[in-house]
Amino acid sequence: MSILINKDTRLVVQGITGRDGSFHTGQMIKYGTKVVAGVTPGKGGKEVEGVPVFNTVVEAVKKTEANAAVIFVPAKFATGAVYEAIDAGVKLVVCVAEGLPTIELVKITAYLKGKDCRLVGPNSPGIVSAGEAKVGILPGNIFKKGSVGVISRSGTLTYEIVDHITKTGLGQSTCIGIGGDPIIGTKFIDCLELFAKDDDTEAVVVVGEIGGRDEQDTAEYVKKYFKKPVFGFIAGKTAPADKRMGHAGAIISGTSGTAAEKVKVFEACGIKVGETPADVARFVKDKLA
Amino acid sequence: MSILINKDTRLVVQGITGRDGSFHTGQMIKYGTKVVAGVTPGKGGKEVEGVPVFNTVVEAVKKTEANAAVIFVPAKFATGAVYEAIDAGVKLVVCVAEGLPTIELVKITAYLKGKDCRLVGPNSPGIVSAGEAKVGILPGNIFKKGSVGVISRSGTLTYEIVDHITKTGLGQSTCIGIGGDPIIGTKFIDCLELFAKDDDTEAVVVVGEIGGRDEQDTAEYVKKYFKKPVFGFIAGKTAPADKRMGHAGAIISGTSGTAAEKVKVFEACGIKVGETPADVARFVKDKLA
Amino acid sequence: MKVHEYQAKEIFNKYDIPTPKEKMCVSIDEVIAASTELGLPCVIKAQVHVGGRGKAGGIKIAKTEQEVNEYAKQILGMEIKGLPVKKVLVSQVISIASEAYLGIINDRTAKKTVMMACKQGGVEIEEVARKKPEAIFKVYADPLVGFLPHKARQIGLFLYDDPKTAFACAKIAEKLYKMFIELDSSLAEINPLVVTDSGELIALDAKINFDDNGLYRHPDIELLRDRESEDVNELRARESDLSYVKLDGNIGCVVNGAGLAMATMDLVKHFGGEPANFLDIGGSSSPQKVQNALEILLNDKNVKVIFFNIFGGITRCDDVANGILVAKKALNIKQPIVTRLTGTNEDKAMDILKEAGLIFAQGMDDGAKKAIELLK
Amino acid sequence: MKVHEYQAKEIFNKYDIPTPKEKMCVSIDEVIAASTELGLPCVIKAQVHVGGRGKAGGIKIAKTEQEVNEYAKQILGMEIKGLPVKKVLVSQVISIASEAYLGIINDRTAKKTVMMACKQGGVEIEEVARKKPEAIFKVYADPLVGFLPHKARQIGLFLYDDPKTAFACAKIAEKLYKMFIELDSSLAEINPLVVTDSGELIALDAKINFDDNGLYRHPDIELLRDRESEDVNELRARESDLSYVKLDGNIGCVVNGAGLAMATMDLVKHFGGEPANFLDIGGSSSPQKVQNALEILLNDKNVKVIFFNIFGGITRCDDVANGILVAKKALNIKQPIVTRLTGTNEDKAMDILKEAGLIFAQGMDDGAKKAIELLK
Repeated sequence: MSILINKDTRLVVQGITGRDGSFHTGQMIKYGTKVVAGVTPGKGGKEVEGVPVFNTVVEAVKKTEANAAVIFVPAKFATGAVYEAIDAGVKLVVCVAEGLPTIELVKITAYLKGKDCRLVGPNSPGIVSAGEAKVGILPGNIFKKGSVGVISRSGTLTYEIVDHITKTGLGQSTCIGIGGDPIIGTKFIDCLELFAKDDDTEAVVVVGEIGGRDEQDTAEYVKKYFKKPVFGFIAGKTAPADKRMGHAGAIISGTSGTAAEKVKVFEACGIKVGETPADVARFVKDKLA
Repeated sequence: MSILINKDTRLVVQGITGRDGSFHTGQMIKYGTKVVAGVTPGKGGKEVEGVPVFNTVVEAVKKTEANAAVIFVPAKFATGAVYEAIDAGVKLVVCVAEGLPTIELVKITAYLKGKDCRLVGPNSPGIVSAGEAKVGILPGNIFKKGSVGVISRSGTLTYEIVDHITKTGLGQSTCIGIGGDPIIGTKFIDCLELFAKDDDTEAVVVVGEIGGRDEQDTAEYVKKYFKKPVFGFIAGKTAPADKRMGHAGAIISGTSGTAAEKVKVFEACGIKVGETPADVARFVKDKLA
Repeated sequence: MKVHEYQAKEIFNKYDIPTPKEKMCVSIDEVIAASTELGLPCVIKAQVHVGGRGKAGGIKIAKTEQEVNEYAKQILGMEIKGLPVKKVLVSQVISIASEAYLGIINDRTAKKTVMMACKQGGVEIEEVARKKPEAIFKVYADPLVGFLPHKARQIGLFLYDDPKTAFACAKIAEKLYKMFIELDSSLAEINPLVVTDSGELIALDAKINFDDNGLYRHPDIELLRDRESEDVNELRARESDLSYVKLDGNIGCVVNGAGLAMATMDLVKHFGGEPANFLDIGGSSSPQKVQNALEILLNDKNVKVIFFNIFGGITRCDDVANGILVAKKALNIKQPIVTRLTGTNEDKAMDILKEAGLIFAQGMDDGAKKAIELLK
Repeated sequence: MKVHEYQAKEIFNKYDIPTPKEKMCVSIDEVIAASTELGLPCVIKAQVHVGGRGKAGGIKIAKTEQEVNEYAKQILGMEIKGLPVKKVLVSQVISIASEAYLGIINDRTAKKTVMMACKQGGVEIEEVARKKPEAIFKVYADPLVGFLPHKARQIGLFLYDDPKTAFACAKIAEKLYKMFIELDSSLAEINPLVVTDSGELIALDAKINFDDNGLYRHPDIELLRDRESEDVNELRARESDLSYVKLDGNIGCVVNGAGLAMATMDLVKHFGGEPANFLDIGGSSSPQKVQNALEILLNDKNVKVIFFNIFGGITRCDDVANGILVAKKALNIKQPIVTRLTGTNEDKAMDILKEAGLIFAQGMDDGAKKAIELLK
């Protein structure tokens, strides 16, 4: 088992004819993902990596029964692409595209209310259910099928931690890059709710960073409701206040959102925090060994 | 029994200090309605007809446990008043105010989705549950407690028909003026669904008019689902095409929405239509006698 | 509220929706000047607030200067369904490769704004909706997010196979929606939307109606109202906060409430009479309002009998009675007046009217019958 | 993106939110002229993009001409937290009856826009939120309908007992929301919102930050950027599509990805070193980008060692390697370079770099340790 995506996921790639879209379509297929359709308005009828391209997501879904979408389009069109995917009726939308204005996420959140559709991202590196499927840009080769769930606000830092986990000999059930923006579709807690029900997941690693208070909320949730062991990592201990550290969401305002506070709350809620990525992998290994 | 309102309805009057608001507050109290609060921003602390006035509906609801609101405010403020009532958590909002732009009703409809709140109107003369409570401007004296439900897009035409029913010796369970605007919160079918479950209602009179196709939809609903006898009246047989007959919704566009077509569909679905208001009352009397 | 085609096109242009090169003209000289500027052949189109102007001879294509002169004279000054043509639109002739329909309304049943497209242009969309509904492609907007680009693209791809034309159409659809919402429109229509021989999309005809309830937010739109082309009595009624529609009969009806006013007309007809009008004096009527109503009513020389049908609720019967008394004197009304006044303060009303020489009715059936009887 | 107080107030004024009479000045002469125009006493406020300017002596009230001269000289040219003050705002002195706080942000947790009000003005709202959350009244907007009038009235009535003042405040709250949404703001704040002795509401200080992701829709806002008052390296980084923040250490870090870049800084610190910067070269990095990154990095004279930490995914290690080679030569880099390159095309990268005289690391721990070691 795994969460969010698996062997049966039928993926439509929005922006498939773009540079990133076509490259990663190839990578995803290589990993074993069922990429059933691509969409680029005006390019309907073409093929990319053997995948048929449609003009609209509605048409792609109708013709191929796609049930998930991944978005590789320029920022300016990404909001529209999210709505197009939602309206076409897919159950999962992974927005790899970044640069969406925050207020658009407020609207998208309201729009999703009551609909049977989950958004991951924006600014998400994607999802990998090890050995099953990958959606997005995470490098497939670092993953190994196993029992550790990984949830992260970051991209390459996730690779680093996943790589360490794999090198300990353990593997991953599903790894989700939830994205580094202030407002995102799927948060840590949403993923934990799914991992709670996934029998293949024995432990979860939460990779947080400065900014906001999602890590604090997550820690309290873990303490109250989550039965499996959770380990944490928080990036940005040396980050100065009031400066945006790359990610739009990674900014310490006033006294809230510091790494120190997040680490404190994690520890207080029973989530062991690694000082280094290697530490985290070691903690998991020790626990599950 | 009755539908929508009864002896336990706790009403807040929005715009209570206005000319219409204060007059009808008196009339509603006289009929036996529990008017527990009034709202006019800036007039908090005053009293109207012995009813305490608050600055906001939220405060009124908190202090008086009002569960229904009626709106008597100028058109320009009526949309805002509807949202204020919804946000305050009342279960029923009767908008007597008229002149709301149609697009605002599109928005209000979307806003109400998923909320436990019903809007009646705008441009509704109100609701009377005979012998229990009246909300709005319908004259109380023409009603008599009984078993006939009345639903109408009109105001005074409803009085006329109610009066005829009363004069036959029958009475009414609940009478709802749903309002004459193109888009309204509660339609004929919504009321029929409630009447279906109301044991005290033995027959229903549907008073329609030209414009739109609500009467047609209603007739088909009655044929399929509604078990109690239904009688109809359609105003506007002599109305010319493409002219708005008072009500914003009463306009025949092209060939649809004519009285002739509505009467035809009513009859085809087993709803006997009166040529005159007196006819309708007579039909009901004959059936229930 | 309706505006003329030339006004609609000015609004469309503000929203960057392309229309043909055109000039609105009010005289033959102006038409000649416009045709010279735009080149021959040109189209001359009557600007009136009724449909069917083509059938009525209000649209002509002039190929020569002589024809321009001739048709301008013909159309300027003609009457279409009783409305005099005071303005014409002179337009370049577009070479048309294909015609389609694009329109937008607030759907009463779905309670949503809906865009409608049809591959046939120049059609009566309601007619198509009734006879061949599958020919209309409908896309609903969501008020939270508006009319999304992908929905506009769906519209475009429905109408046109060529993606370039389809996406140009999508842009127009988005603009049409923006205009519709921002201006509190009740109908915005491009009919036909044409592809020219050179592959461009253009709104050959444009129509926009406005939601009367939204006009208070658009004083600039209110200014577009062509008072000259409206029925003078309907105009006066609106200014007096009354609602009046003229019909062809001879029994003038004065009623409170739109539904009851319609039912009263129907009842007159039912018993064999002919109603002269729809007239709703509304909710809280003052004596002055009653007087205004009678003045408007009596501008119609066909009115031989007046029938008051009032069911008092907010409307007080004594107010109406006072209005009748004053008006009867002030306007020197000779026509017989049948009154049916019931509800709030009906006793007071009877006291006021008992010496006034009116005919009293018991109920509206009785009133209608008495009014008809008086004509015999 | 941040703008100065004087710019924020110009924007507030466009939205009809009242602010004091003020003049932005860049010289002592301008300050003197402004103080003459506005009258004495007047307030002179430094315009810099950092908080705490009051404590740093950047805000003074001048009561005499002499003081105007003196304070203008003092403030213009001073440095606050390393940023030179090149502009001051000269403002009339307002007689204050009461102070409050009004602000608006997008709430990350609720995923909604939220208006916050507090009866104390001039406070640090995050501080209040932490210590006394019940003192903050929050009202959430719904994106479908915006910030509704009744919610604005609730805000007003929370802050003020007098309905007149409360509803005037409600109007300001509605305007603040409109501004926030229309301009893709990430924070709009009136702190303090004051009631003057004459009972008027006025935004004594105004702040507005903008969502960087929304700036593409607001070219006019982008023009407000005060390039002079920004760190030149951060500015250059942004122009090269890099993300750079200067720190106080001596180990320059070049990393792909924001999270990994932070983790790299943290790791350097963890093993006893001091990171010189945050530097994210982003996803698909070209050799040119690497060269730009190194140029920016080396403008910081504190940098004694350079640590490349690259986990290739989209980023290709050979691209990075090529960038290092070219830059090392072009910029004549003397500092030792520790490289940890793993992932996509790492073998190719090693081939490219094997002769380049770099120090290679196995994993980031090893890299950080080696970088620190080199400083000893």
